[in-house]
This record gives sequence, structure tokens and C-alpha cells, in this order.
Amino acid sequence: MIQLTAKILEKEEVAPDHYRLALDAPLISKDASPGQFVHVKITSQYMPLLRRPFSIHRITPSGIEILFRVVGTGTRLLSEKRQGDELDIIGPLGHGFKVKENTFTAILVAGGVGVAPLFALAERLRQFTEVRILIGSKTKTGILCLEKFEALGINVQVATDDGSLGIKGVATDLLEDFLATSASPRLPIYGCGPMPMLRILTEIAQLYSSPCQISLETNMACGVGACLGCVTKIVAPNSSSNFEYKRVCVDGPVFDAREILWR
Amino acid sequence: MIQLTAKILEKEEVAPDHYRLALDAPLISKDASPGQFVHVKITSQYMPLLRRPFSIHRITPSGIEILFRVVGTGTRLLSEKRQGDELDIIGPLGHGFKVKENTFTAILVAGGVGVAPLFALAERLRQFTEVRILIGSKTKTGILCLEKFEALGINVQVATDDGSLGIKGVATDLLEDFLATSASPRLPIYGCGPMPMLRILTEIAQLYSSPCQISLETNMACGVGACLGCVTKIVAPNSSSNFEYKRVCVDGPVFDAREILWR
Amino acid sequence: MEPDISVSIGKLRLKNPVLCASGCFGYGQEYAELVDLSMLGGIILKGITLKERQGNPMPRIIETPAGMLNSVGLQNMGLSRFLREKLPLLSNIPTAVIANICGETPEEYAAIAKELSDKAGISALEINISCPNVSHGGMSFGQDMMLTFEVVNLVRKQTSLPLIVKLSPNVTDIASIAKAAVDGGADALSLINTLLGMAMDIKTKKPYLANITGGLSGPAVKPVALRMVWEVCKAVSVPVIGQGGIMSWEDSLEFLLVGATAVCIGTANFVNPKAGMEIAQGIKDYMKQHKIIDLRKIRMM
Amino acid sequence: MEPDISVSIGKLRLKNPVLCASGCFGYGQEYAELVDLSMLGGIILKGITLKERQGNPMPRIIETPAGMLNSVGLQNMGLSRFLREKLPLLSNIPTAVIANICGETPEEYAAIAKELSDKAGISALEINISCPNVSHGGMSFGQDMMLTFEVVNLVRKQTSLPLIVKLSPNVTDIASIAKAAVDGGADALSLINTLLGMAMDIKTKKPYLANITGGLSGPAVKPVALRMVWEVCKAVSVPVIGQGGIMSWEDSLEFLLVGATAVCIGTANFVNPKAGMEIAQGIKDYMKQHKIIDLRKIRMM
Ligand SMILES: Cc1cc2nc3c(=O)[nH]c(=O)nc-3n(C[C@H](O)[C@H](O)[C@H](O)COP(=O)(O)OP(=O)(O)OC[C@H]3O[C@@H](n4cnc5c(N)ncnc54)[C@H](O)[C@@H]3O)c2cc1C
Ligand SMILES: Cc1cc2nc3c(=O)[nH]c(=O)nc-3n(C[C@H](O)[C@H](O)[C@H](O)COP(=O)(O)OP(=O)(O)OC[C@H]3O[C@@H](n4cnc5c(N)ncnc54)[C@H](O)[C@@H]3O)c2cc1C
Ligand SMILES: Cc1cc2nc3c(=O)[nH]c(=O)nc-3n(C[C@H](O)[C@H](O)[C@H](O)COP(=O)(O)O)c2cc1C
Ligand SMILES: Cc1cc2nc3c(=O)[nH]c(=O)nc-3n(C[C@H](O)[C@H](O)[C@H](O)COP(=O)(O)O)c2cc1C
Ligand code: FES
Ligand code: FES
Repeated sequence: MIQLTAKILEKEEVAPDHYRLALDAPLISKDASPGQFVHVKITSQYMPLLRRPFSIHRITPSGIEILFRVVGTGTRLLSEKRQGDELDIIGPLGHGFKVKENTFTAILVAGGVGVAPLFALAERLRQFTEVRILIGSKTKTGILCLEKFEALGINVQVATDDGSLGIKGVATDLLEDFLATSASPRLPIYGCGPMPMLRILTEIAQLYSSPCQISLETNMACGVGACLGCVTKIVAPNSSSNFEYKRVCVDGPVFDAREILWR
Repeated sequence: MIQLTAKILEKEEVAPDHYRLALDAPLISKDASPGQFVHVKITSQYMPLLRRPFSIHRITPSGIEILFRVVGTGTRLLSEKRQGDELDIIGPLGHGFKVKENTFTAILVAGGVGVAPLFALAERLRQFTEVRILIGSKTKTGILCLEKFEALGINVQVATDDGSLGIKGVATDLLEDFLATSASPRLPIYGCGPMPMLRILTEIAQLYSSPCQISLETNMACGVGACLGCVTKIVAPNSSSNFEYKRVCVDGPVFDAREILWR
Repeated sequence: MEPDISVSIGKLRLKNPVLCASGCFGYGQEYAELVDLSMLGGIILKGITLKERQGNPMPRIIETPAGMLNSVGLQNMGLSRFLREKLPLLSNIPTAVIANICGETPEEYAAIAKELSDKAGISALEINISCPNVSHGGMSFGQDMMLTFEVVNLVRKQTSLPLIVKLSPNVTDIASIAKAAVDGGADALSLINTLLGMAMDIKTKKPYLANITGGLSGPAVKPVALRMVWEVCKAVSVPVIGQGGIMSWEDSLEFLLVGATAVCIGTANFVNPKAGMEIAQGIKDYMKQHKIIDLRKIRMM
Repeated sequence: MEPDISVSIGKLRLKNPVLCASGCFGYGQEYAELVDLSMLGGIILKGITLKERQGNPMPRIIETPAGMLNSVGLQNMGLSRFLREKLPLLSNIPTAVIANICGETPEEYAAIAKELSDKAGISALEINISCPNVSHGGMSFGQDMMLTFEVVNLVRKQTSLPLIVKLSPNVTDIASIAKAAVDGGADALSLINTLLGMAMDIKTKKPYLANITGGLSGPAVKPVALRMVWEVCKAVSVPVIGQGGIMSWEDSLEFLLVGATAVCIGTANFVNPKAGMEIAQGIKDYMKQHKIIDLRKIRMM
């Protein structure tokens, strides 16, 4: 974990309202693993005040990449940065995906910009196993990184709500279809996307007894475990309330799906 | 008085930390007179929150110009604008300089960026009278618009604290010298600059019985007379306290120097 | 079909729930060249006192992070000059005009209220028991339940105009002050006035404001304002006029959601004189888009 | 010559006047990889309660204009786990460590204070009678003179550690609460804790925070904080630790100018973990540049 000023090496609008930034941060990338994130100060001013967390999208020798969607003021201002501009970032933060080397096919399931951490994960996993990714989005322009995954030799399947690309449906439909027809049991599943999707994902994984890791998002202040602002409910049989609050920033953002208390 | 979105037609760094912007605002310039100001919203964000007032530096058919010095966040952000960017401005505001057509030499006295309104004034005055301008600043880089005044055929004299240009001294030294040696009495004086300079200016003018108008600066919120934030002390013999607070934004920014209560 | 966004504040009917706040819109005329006053729900005039007040020394305003401090100190021409010089102009204002009054004693409040009560051009009274910038009266009344009751009760006896009581946020328990105001006879409550604040100039080592402290307003205070409006709306059943940091129709909606009947636009006028108009239009558009016919239907819970 | 910027808070000597605020710096370890802890004047730990507390439901934080709301609700492991799991690590922290404690009853405060008083690694106690995010105890103690006195007095009897009392800004008259705390035996006062605030999500029509209200901190509150610190410094003669929106050494200087002996850095840590270090250095540089030898000499008036 280090705080540094990273130059923007590349900026690309990968889709409407979706941007990829490559950041000059070798001191972060050398320790980074897929599923971890960086905490970005977008302006030196007090609005937006807090840093914004973004998953590490790619880990390269020269630094890291992030992939983000414009949703509010912070991401809008970030999208207005140019190549050569500098960002104050802290990283790598949090616990990433746990990777077992001796698995067969790994199944990655992404909703929208949830592909962001899964690309770094895919790059790692494909070194020793077969990887498939199932990507869902509202419409085809929201299906990101398709060619990039394919270029890695990864099997990509797509679902869109409106059927404009791939099947008409959601990413978890693709997962159910795949698991229902797959010969090998307990294939490991890795997911990132909106909470409702992750919840269904968790149920499907449980049904097929697949180990499942998911990356969560909650509002963060510190990003390092100090403020207790980013908690999520984690099953805790020994607690009187049946759950405890754990910090997404340091205890996650990647959790074993079985740990999550879905309300 | 109108609120409009004005495009920046030209931007020039006239000296270190000093900028000139030409704004596309014919609807403002058509009603503007020298000494009036515009109230500028620098960003659409909440920091800086308030508008910033700037004297009208030039009045042209296509709009107005402002000339400003970077002193804090607002002016720094303004200096980072580019040609083509747009600014939300209100103007023309306030009461400008009163100009009598039948005077002989008019003497303009500027401290630093106080030349800003005096240039518009000079352009007006020279249409019917001889104009001299006395400009003072800390050092020669702070002497602005020298060539521009000379190009108008206006006699310019310069004073700098460090003697790097013109005499070593202040603008009011130049004024004293000039009045002491001038044959014509009661030459009208027009001043703009820091308060201590304006105070001395006022004393000198009184000594020589010269009519003297000065342009004041106070912190402003509304700029239109509604908030009572921008007041200055005006001599009021009938008031029990000997003064009343008047609004610089609408009752000024140009006042007859004799009206001002200097503390 | 245009949604109806008129609201009632006691007997007073406003064409829309957006008022311009006292001290932030002068006497209406100041902004008349920039704003279509007929698009506003109403205008609350600069505070009026019995005697003329010079106000506080200068400087009186300074910007702070996402806010501003002011220590105007209720500079105004006093009641009699107001009646002579400003009142005649008010009838031309094409929206509701509310007078904001402030006294050094409960009796002063009552005297001003009485005087203004039969005057054409004034639709309601807002009594300011919350001005932080005066040394006598002002905020001290609004910081004490008994005094609040006393002032409101006395004024109530002098006027049949809709009576709005403007509360100070500089209190431990705003709900109990609100209740005292209602018990005293308030038809509506208005909050928050400014939070008492201060800023130092490290160059001069002196306070930026000559008066040392001033009232904080603008976006910075919005979370505090919203919380207090919510607390007051739960505690009383009279209409509440929410304010504090409203810059946009979205901000206004937050106040309406927690129970406010109307909103006041203060500091935003300085930033964008058209804020009030635009907010009124924004609320209307929102209702249209979401097919909401009755403004009261947008409350939370 | 390096200026001496050490300060005294009661018996406690701090190497510089910059502390990291409770709840904003964890137990020190969280930031150890990013911050040279030895450059800080001290660290105030996350609030400790007698029993473990789960804290409030999520979401717990939301950004506001130049500020943030939090409703963490004092999530912590409770006193006994703290003693077991965290206390042993504190001795490694190369600066003063202050424990922040909170109870539901005066007796709980006293019990925690007693337990922590003979423990190596803890240099002082800060008693939090100002947490706005808990339903019992917390802020309610800090909103009442009598209760303030009672809590402080009871704790005082249990500890000879320097005792700092952390005050709530959500009160009508902070100076009288401050005096009550001093009368109760406080060696120093610390203020402001967060202002109670709220934010609504107009999309869901619900409050952003699951707990509805939360504590406002960050630059937005600085003017209010500074005013209250000034008021308290005038009212008491014990050292005051100023806080609320400090982001830079310039901000810190404003608090020192109105009379604070030290400052606390809260929200700024989230924005820039090095804020505390940089501010300590900034104050030192300022003193060097202005040839100020004694920090107390920079007060206004
Ligand atoms: C560990 C982690 C990894 C993330 N990785 C990515 C990524 O790779 N690509 C991407 O596009 N987005 C990612 N997000 C979400 C991203 O942080 C938010 O979209 C962003 O903070 C929104 O900021 P804003 O100012 O544009 O939005 P606003 O809505 O204006 O933000 C207001 C506040 O809410 C917070 N907030 C809003 N949405 C989210 C959210 N979804 N998650 C957490 N906080 C939020 C902001 O941080 C801010 O504090 C990640 C979030 C987390 C927690
Ligand atoms: C009628 C009028 C005409 C002016 N004309 C010019 C001009 O032509 N050229 C020029 O360079 N400057 C001019 N000024 C001063 C200019 O408005 C300030 O320099 C500017 O507002 C500073 O903003 P800032 O954010 O950079 O500084 P900051 O110090 O960060 O501003 C903080 C607050 O103080 C106010 N403020 C700071 N300095 C001044 C000042 N000198 N006068 C008024 N308010 C101030 C700001 O408006 C803001 O509200 C004029 C001021 C007035 C009142
Ligand atoms: C410059 C200024 C002057 C004010 N004068 C008055 C006043 O005379 N009477 C009053 O009741 N409130 C006065 N207020 C308070 C406002 O009416 C409003 O309640 C407050 O500013 C909060 O709203 P805002 O954040 O939208 O500005 C004044 C506020 C400002 C900024
Ligand atoms: C996330 C968060 C948690 C906090 N937790 C505590 C706490 O446990 N005990 C306490 O006394 N103050 C707590 N505070 C208040 C801070 O210590 C500080 O007094 C306040 O935030 C104002 O300072 P700032 O504006 O610099 O943040 C907390 C503040 C924040 C933002
Ligand atoms: S963001 Fe502060 S603990 Fe996770
Ligand atoms: S700036 Fe508002 S009255 Fe002059």
C-alpha cells in the first residue's frame, strides 16, 4: 500500500460514458493482485471531497489500469482528465480474489462495468486454467472489453436486457445454462456487478455447490479500514444478531459469497 | 443589467499572474460605461461559490474585456479558462465614472491592476480631452497596459517601488509632482487601486481642490444591491454616527472621493 | 396537464412552493431586471426593525468552503422609512410579498407587526427570532422556548396576517422551540436561519469579518438544515418552510421529502439570480415527469 | 534553529500540536504504511465502549458539499477485546496515544476510564459526550450541563490520566457546557464533534444513510467549529483541542489563532492520509518563516 502521484499514460473512451485510464504506477502494480482496488483523489479541491475507489482493471509492469463508468460528479470529473494529467492514488488496497491453481474452468460473471476487476483476474487465471466470462448489460454498448477477452483466448458469452447483443436476458441466465449443461461440478465462480445480480449469482452457485467469490461495492471514506464507513453484513453464527459488520475496504472487497448476509 | 453566458473570445497573459479576457457580450457592452463592472460565475460548482466582480476594462461592440490579477482560488481558476470556454456573467453593474465633457486634462491614477477600469475610462475621455495616466506598482512587471495607453496617444508616467521602471516611488508621488507644477487648477482625478493609495490620492486631491472619483473594492455577494454585504462608510453629517453604510455594488463602485469616510 | 404546485401557508396561498429568502432578495426590485418575479412563489423582504439600523462594520461577507459567512447585522431603514419608501412599490410585485421583522424586545416585534398588518402589498409576516448578527434580541429569542413563546404570542395578538416564525439552528433542540412557536400562535415555521460561524485571516491574524462572527449559509449547511426541518416536521403540524443551502430543484425536493411545505432560496440568489425561477420550474417538471399531481404526495414515509 | 512546537495538554506533552481525530485514524495501525506516525503529535483511537457494538446499519457514509455525513454508530469491539487485541500493539506507536471512550451511563464511562488508566500505551483519555450516532448516552450527555458535569466528575475520580472532554456542537451554548466539563475536572476540552445532519436520495425518496441522520464533518463545518472553539477558549482556561474541517496547516492556524492549544485532523485523513504529517510540518515551517518561537504567541488579540 502506497500513496503516490500517478500520471495518466493513456485515456480511452471505451464506450459511451465508460473510460479506461492507464496510470503510471509501477510501485502499485508490483504488489497488486486481481480484485484489489485503488483509491483516487480526483481533484485537489474539496468537491468532490472524498477519494473514489476503483478496481484494478489491469496490472502491467508500468502501472495499473482502471475502467469506470460515469455515474456522478466524481466520475464525470475523472472522465474529463487528459493524458498527462496526474492523480493522487493509494493502492493496492483490500483483499482480491483467491486463486486456486489446480482448478479446471473458471467462470467469471460480470454485470456492466463489473468486468473491470475480472479482466485482471482473467489475465491471471488464464496462465493456468481455462477461463470463460459471461457478461451482461442493459444493451450492447454496455458490453465492455469483449474483444480484449477474446484476444486473450477467453470464451465470452453475452447477455443483454434488450437482446441487442448475445442472448436476451441477464448474465446469470448464461451461468445457469452453462452450469446446467456442464459436466464438471463445482466450477469456481467469480462475480462482479450490481448487488441484485450478485445475490442471484450466489444462489445459483449454492445450488451447484460451486465456490463463489464476489467483489462488493459500498461507499467508502478512508479505504484502509480506519473509518468503518464501508461495512457490509457478514454472516456470524456466534453473534446474537446472526451477523457482524465487516469492512469492504480491507476485509473485502472480494468475499466468499456464502459469507454475505443478503439482508 | 443582464445575465448571460459569454464565450471567451480572447485570452492573454499580459504579465505574470495577470490576464486579459475578451468576452462575447454585446448585450452588456451596449449599456456599459467606464467604471462599471461585471459579476462572473467562475465555475458551475460550489467552490468558489460566489461570483467574482471585475471592472469592465474595455467596451467594444462585440462585448467587454476584463483584466485581472490572480490572487486566490477564484482568479486562479479563471486564469485557467481557455478561449472558447463560457462564463456566466451579469452586467453592466454599478455606477461608473462621471465624465464631464468640458474639462481640460484628466488625470488617471492607477495602482497595480487598478488600471483595469481606467483603460475603458481613458478610451472614453480621450474623445474630448487630454488624458494622462500615472501608474504605480511594486515592480516593472506589474505595470500593465503601458503600450496600450501610449497607443491611444495618452501620456503615461510610471512609478515602481523598486525603481525598476519609471521613478522609484508610488503613483501618488507622480500625482503630487504633476499637480505641484501644473498651471491649471482643479484638474479632475480618477483613481483605482489599493485602499491606502486611494486614501493618499484623496488627500492630495483635496489639497489641490481637484474633483476626484475613485473606484472601490469590497467583498460582494449579490452585486445588485440586495445583500448589503459590500458596504463602505460614506460621510453622512446628519447621521448620529457621522456616516452611513452604502453599497459599493450599486451606490458605487465609483464614488466621489470626498464621500468616503476613511475609518 | 400542468401539475398544480400551489401551496398554502396558513391563509396564504402561494402559486408555487419557492420563496426567496429574507436578506437575500432585497425588496424584490433589486433583482427585477434579471428575474421574472411572477414565476416565484413569493418574496420575503429584508428584515425590518422599528428603528433604522446601520448594520455591522465591514467587511461583512467572506466565502467559506461551499458556503459564506455574513454579518450584515440587519442594516435597514427602519419601519417608518420602509412604509414611506418601499411599501408603495410592493404592490407592483407580481407575487406574494412577506415582511420579515425583527425586534430588540417582544414589544418591538408586536409594534412592527401591528403597523404592517393592515398594509396592502404585504401578504404575511415572518418573525425573525434567529438573526445571529445583532447583539440585542434576534437569535437570543429563538434560543429559548419561553422567549419564543412570548414573542410569538405577543405578535399573534397584533396581527391576523399569516404568521411565520423563523427559527435559529443554533440550538440544542429545535423541535421544542418549534413547538413553543406553534403554541404561541405561529401559522407556519421557517428554518433554518444561518449557523453562527467564524473565519480567520491568517495573514492579518484577525477575523475576516469585522463583527468577528457571522451567519453561515449556502450548500455547506444543507445537511444540518435538512435534519432540522425533518425534526420540526415530525414535531409540529403547521406548514414548514425549509431552507439552508438550497441551490437546485433537487435540493428543494430533499426538503419537500422530509415534510417541508415550501422552500426558501437564500444564498443561491447571489450565485444565480434565476435560481428561484429555475427551481420552481424544476419542481413542476419533476412532478410532470413522475406524474405527481399533489405536491404533498412526495413526502418520504 | 528548529522552532519548538511541542505543547502540553494537562500533564501530557505532545511533540507537536497535531493529533489525528477519533474515528478517523482507526487504531493507528491502519495508516502505518502510509504515514510516518512519529511525525504526529498524537493519535486518538476510535471510540471504545464497555460492550462490543455492532454499529449502525449501512450505508453509513455519504458525501455532502465540502463535507461528509457518517453514521458509523461507534462500531467497536468493546473494552475487553480492545485490551486483548489492540492495547498490546499501541506501545509500538511512536507518538502519544489517547483513548476515546463512550458510555451509555456515567457509570459506564467511569468503568472504562478506570480500566484504561493503568495501561501502558495510553497517555490520556478523551471522553466522548458528543457522539450523534448512538441512541443511548453519547451526544445527550454533551447537550446538558448537569449531565456533562456528572459524567466528567465521575470519570475524574477514576483516573489520573490527562482527561480531555469532547464536546458536541449541537448545543445552544457551548461555553456553558465547556465550563461544566472543566468544573467536573476536565484537563482539556476537544471540539467540535460532528454536527447532526441528514441527506435525502431523491431517486429512492429515502435518506442516504440507513440511520437517517449522521454526523457532518469536513471543510463545510469549519466556520462553525472555529466560532465554537473561539467561544470556548474565551470561557475556560484549560487547553482546547480544536477540530472540525481542518484540511491544511492554514486551517490549523486559524484554530490556534482563536486560542486552541492543539488541533485534531479528522476527515482530512480520508482525503489525504499524510494530512496530519504535512500539517505538523506546515506549522513548523510557518513558525520558522515568521520567526515565532512559542506557539502560544500566535494567538489573535
Ligand atoms: C472497491 C470498489 C471498486 C470499484 N470499482 C469500480 C470500477 O472498477 N469501475 C467503476 O466504474 N466503478 C467502480 N466502483 C464504484 C465507484 O467507486 C463509484 O461509481 C464512484 O465512487 C462514484 O463516484 P461519483 O462521484 O461519480 O458518484 P456520486 O454518486 O456523486 O458519489 C457520491 C458518493 O457515493 C459514493 N458512491 C457512489 N456510487 C458508488 C458505488 N457504486 N460504490 C461505492 N461508492 C459509491 C462515492 O464514492 C461518493 O462518496 C467501485 C467501488 C468500490 C467500493
Ligand atoms: C467592483 C470591483 C471591481 C473589481 N475589478 C477588478 C479588476 O478589474 N481586476 C482585478 O484583478 N480585480 C478586480 N477586483 C477584485 C477581484 O474581484 C478579486 O481579486 C477577486 O474577487 C478575488 O477572488 P479570488 O477567489 O481569487 O480570491 P479570494 O481571496 O480567494 O476570494 C475570497 C473572497 O474574497 C473576495 N475578494 C478577495 N479579494 C477581493 C477584492 N480585492 N475585492 C473584492 N472582493 C475580494 C472574493 O470575491 C471572494 O468572495 C474588483 C473588485 C470589485 C469589488
Ligand atoms: C446576506 C444575508 C442576509 C440575511 N438577512 C436576513 C434577514 O434580514 N432576516 C432573516 O430572517 N434572515 C436573513 N438571512 C438568512 C436567510 O434568509 C436564510 O435563512 C439563510 O441564509 C439560509 O438559507 P441559504 O443557505 O439558502 O442562504 C440572511 C442571509 C444572508 C446570506
Ligand atoms: C467516520 C467518522 C467516525 C468518527 N468516530 C468518532 C468516535 O468514535 N469518537 C469521537 O469522539 N469522534 C468521532 N468522530 C468525530 C471526529 O473525531 C471529529 O471530531 C469530527 O469528524 C470533526 O473533525 P473533521 O471535520 O476534521 O472530521 C468521527 C468522525 C468521522 C468522520
Ligand atoms: S472505507 Fe474506511 S473502513 Fe472501509
Ligand atoms: S454585493 Fe450585495 S449589496 Fe452589494
